[in-house]
Amino acid sequence: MAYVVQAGEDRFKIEAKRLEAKPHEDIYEVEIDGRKMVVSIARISPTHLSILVDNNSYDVEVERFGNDYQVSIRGEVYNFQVRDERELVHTTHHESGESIITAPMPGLVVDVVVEKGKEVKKKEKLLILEAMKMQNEIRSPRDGKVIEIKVGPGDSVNTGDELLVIG
Amino acid sequence: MAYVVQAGEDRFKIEAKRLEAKPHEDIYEVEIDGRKMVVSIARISPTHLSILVDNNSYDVEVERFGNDYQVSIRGEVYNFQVRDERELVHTTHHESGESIITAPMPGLVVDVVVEKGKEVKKKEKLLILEAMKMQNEIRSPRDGKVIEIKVGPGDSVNTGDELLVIG
Amino acid sequence: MATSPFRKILIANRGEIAIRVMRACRELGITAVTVYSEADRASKHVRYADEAYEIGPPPSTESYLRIDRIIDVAKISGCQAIHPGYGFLAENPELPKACEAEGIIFIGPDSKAMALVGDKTQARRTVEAAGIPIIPGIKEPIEDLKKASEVATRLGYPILLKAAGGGGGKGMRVVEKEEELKSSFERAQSEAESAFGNPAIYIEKFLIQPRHIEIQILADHHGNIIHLNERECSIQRRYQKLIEESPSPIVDPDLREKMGEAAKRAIRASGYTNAGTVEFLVDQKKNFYFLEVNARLQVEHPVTELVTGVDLVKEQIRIAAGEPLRYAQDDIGLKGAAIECRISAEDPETFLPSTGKITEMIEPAGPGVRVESGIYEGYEVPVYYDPLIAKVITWGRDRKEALSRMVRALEEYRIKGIKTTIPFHKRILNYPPFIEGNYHTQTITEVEPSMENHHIEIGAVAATIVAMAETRISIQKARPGINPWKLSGRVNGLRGSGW
Amino acid sequence: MATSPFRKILIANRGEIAIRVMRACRELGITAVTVYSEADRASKHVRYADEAYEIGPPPSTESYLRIDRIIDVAKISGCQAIHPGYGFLAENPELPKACEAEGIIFIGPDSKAMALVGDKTQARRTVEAAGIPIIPGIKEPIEDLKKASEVATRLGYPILLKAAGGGGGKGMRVVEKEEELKSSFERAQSEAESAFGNPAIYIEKFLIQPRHIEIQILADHHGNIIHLNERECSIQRRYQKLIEESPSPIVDPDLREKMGEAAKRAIRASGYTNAGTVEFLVDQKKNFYFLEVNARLQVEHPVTELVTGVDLVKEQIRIAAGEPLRYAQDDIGLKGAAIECRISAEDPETFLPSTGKITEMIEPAGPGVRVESGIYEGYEVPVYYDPLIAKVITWGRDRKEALSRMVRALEEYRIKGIKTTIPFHKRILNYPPFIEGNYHTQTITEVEPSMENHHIEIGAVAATIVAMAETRISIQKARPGINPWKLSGRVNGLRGSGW
Repeated sequence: MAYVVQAGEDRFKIEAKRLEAKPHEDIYEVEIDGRKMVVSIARISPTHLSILVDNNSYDVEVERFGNDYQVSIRGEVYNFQVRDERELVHTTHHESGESIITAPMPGLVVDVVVEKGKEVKKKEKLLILEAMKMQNEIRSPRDGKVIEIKVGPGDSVNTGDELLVIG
Repeated sequence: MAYVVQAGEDRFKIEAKRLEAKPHEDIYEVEIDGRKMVVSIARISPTHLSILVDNNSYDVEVERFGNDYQVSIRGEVYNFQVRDERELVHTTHHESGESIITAPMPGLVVDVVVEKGKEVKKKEKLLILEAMKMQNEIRSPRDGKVIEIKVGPGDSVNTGDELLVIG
Repeated sequence: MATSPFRKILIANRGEIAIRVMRACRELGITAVTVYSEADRASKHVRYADEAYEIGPPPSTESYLRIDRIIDVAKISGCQAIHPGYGFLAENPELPKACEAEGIIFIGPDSKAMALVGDKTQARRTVEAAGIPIIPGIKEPIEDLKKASEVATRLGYPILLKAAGGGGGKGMRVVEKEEELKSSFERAQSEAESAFGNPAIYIEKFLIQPRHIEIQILADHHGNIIHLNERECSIQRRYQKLIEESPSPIVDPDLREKMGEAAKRAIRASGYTNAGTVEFLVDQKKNFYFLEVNARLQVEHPVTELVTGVDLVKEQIRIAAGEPLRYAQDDIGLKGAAIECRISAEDPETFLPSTGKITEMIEPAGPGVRVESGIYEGYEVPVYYDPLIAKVITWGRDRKEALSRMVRALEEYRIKGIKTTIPFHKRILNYPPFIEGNYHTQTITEVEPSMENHHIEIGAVAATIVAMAETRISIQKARPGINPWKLSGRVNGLRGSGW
Repeated sequence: MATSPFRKILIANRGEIAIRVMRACRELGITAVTVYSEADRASKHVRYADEAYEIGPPPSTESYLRIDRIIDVAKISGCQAIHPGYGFLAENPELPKACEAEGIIFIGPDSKAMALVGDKTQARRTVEAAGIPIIPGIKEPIEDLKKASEVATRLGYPILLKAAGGGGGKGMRVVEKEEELKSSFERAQSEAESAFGNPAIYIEKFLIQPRHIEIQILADHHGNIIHLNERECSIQRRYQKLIEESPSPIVDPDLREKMGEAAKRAIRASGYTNAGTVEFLVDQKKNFYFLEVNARLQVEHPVTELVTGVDLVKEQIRIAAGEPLRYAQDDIGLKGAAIECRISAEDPETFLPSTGKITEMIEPAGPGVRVESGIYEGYEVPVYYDPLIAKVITWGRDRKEALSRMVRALEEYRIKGIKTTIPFHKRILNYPPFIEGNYHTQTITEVEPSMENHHIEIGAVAATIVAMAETRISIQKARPGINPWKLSGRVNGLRGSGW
């Protein structure tokens, strides 16, 4: 089974097969965009890997945030989407025209700056959420129109609660 | 159910009852040798407790080594045996006259200093075990006689392997 | 092991600074008492304390800002003194006033000096009278937009809006032109109100690309005042300091001497005692202007500790106990260089707060690295308080060594489960003007998102390996009703292409 | 960020010292290559390195002591230099010899100087000729009991047996009287054989309650030699150092100057370059006697780094690259005081090794604390190597502050899953003669097991609470076939009396 792994414009097709399990490491054959390499993985924890490739050593942390995998190597951080190649075929056909803006953290809605029906530009301010003593501006991820506003000033929201819908 | 908790000559009879479970703490009523106190427990991990008693704060680590519970508080270390009060009644009747000396760590037997049948004193040297580049002397825990020798020079042993029996 | 003038101290704070103060107490043999909100029962400061008292619900207005409850705890627990840390009540003169009324020693200035320096208008007037240059601006707090507009027009844009009631960058806004004034003024008022309970704002001329440089002071009750060199804190975002260092790359011994003397004069004129910081802006011609006095221990105090060897918290405690300063000005050296990065629970791209549980954590260590943190593996970062969760401070024989150690330390620091600003700090540390010491308070806006992707392929492989393992586990978990033999077959099938 | 004379270095070691050296490499911008045995694939030094090469099975004779394989790795990976750390091959002149043959730079003395100082008999002769006092004793290694007995009788008991082939306390024994000589001599020979492959022993007069004080040296290839003050290492068990500090409580500036000059003479007479340590014994009248030269970085080098601000590993690398010393003797200050505790995976009462998996770990931090460790949460401490797993080093403005910080740091350090010597160190730190600085190489035998039990009741309660929870869990786990409703009833029943 191959995976499509994407971070921004970088996209890799990756297939990994375990060749051998030793006491302190697993040996994989990894094919990345058609190139094969042998990779040694020592699991420091399920999401913390020590990787050796051609004797190059990488101490790699992986975190899952929803469908994204955030990977840290020596202070460099990547956000990857990892999808089963077959799954990918499905989802690309289902793209909806609406974006649901959700709360990135728990907080208090201080102000909703836009009204329903307003045309907004990408990065335009939508509402202000207070959390950790700071007022944080929630901006539009794209150009579009405000289709629905689900919260009002004074509302407390949790991470993931829906705030507005941009169409 | 009461427990008998013992460290050397200190022995406590302890009974604990959970009164309340809050989001960040559990409140217990603890009776120790007849005195009652209210104890707040926050579990940092299953074996790492933050304890508040009368507003005194203790950050306590508990480790289980076999039947012993090793407890560390601010660099003080206690080794407790914790036994169900009922269980205690049984075991005290079953004390055997033999002590089995087991390997405290994995290593290589370098020398057995005693022979079978020899009378030994408490703290007398029994054998030499090499581990972590050091030669370690295994000594008798009591006065007695060497009843059986289960290993010889050159043997590799693991933690808990039986070395000798003193009767 | 050590003797101290106090037997027992209350630390009225939380997080890394509470632990910092408690560490000093332990080293001095003082019993450390602390307070906590309902959200903080399992917080590190409660675990570190000798005694801990719950003082109310999670919002700080109902707990850490409740002077009445804090005074009660001090009395019940028999504390002789209160250390406020920074933030919360640290610059609220009502706390020292309440202490004075109850015969408890406040570890900081007295209420009168704190009120004076906390009132920025009055503070400016006082230091201006002592002959110290101040930034052109008005000397009155403003609550009214019309007045604000007049003053701004007179000074000429750009101007700066600041909360009159407190510091720390909250409520601060630059206004580039007249059209922006209304919304900025209102936002600043609202933030000032929410942070300090006081919507008053004051306005000053905004200097172009200035540097923020401050002088650390210690002043005892016997009239002795010394300074402990400068710290440069020009790396700021929205007027929140992010990186601080000592010495400043642009301060030479002559300027240090002049600024140090000015700071001491400001402190003397204000009748201020204990540790304090005099903040200046320095323009491109190295003219310096008095900004304000921070009447407390600063977040960035460790950089001064590393280059002077003085433990500022212990000196605060000794001063509060009435001891004369143990150091004369000549005893204060300046050895090597130190730098601090403030690590916040924020997304490093958007700076939105990131709360949640810390699932794994490895802190940096080794030569020249100091970590001050209030977190641990398993800790839930709460939504109620400041997002600052840790500070990394490095020392080097020279600035270059301190910086290279900081990069190394940031690479070592791993905090999982929440997002932090570590990647952002690494970008600044690699930004050539910063490396050259050639930066100012606006520098941060120039730093581009990182384009580093040396390791992207390895990262993609790691993500794949972990995703494969998770797929397997979730298939196992999701099908409890399945015949185990069949499940085993499925898992083995997957195993063929993964873990 | 930094430039360096080398592009790539091989670190031929493991554990905390390998990481220490790699940290210096990172800060200097040097690629760090390391080697590992089959037991060490998941060890921290492999994860920290830029490149890592497996060199054989777990026993060090088949991996870390294999000069041929290490040289191969250096060549394959294109390393310009090899840093040996301490232990393993660090004092084996065959390694620098092999480097010399292959055109690889050895970060340490050349093979000739290392062989000279490594041969203790020859070393003594050399330094004695340079006018430095040595301990009465013979100048020949002994392999025969009869000869040993004659020499011991001539010197008079007590005498000391030492391995001629290496240092670090292995193979060392004091012999109090003739009757003990045979068994001690044989044991010493066997340990010497197993540790260094050389059973030769030498004998010297054993001084009563001496202090072990050593001088840190840096010597470049241009004839410059400086000393970096002394370290006192008198807290030893079986001749293994446990605690080291700088300055020594009994060394005054005059004695420091004299010992420093003697050490430099010894180094010059031996043709020695790079970092090295000259060990002395100091008797109760402050006479000092040359003991030996340690031809490597010492375990305890951080205490010198903290009081001088010099990064010894970086200086080693610069010296090896042929750079002249960057410091003159006058540039080396002595600021404050530093102390180190060596944390071993050993039972703190019996000193038997403790291996296993580290299940939880919290390292100390905050002001004045430095940690050097090679462990992590989840790490399996292997049985094959030295039990030293971590070092805690604290700095203070004076010795009292350094000691109080050490106690605080030891209280903060939590390592679970294995036993460590932390409680033992805490006992020494609380032992009055040690606190007063009035101690010697036998002091440790006087320290009583701790009688502290301030918190025994709380400890007993904690053990009970954890035991109760475990009982509940094990009942749940042990009965998979039981009707879940009944099981639930049982669990709730237990819950009534527990978690």
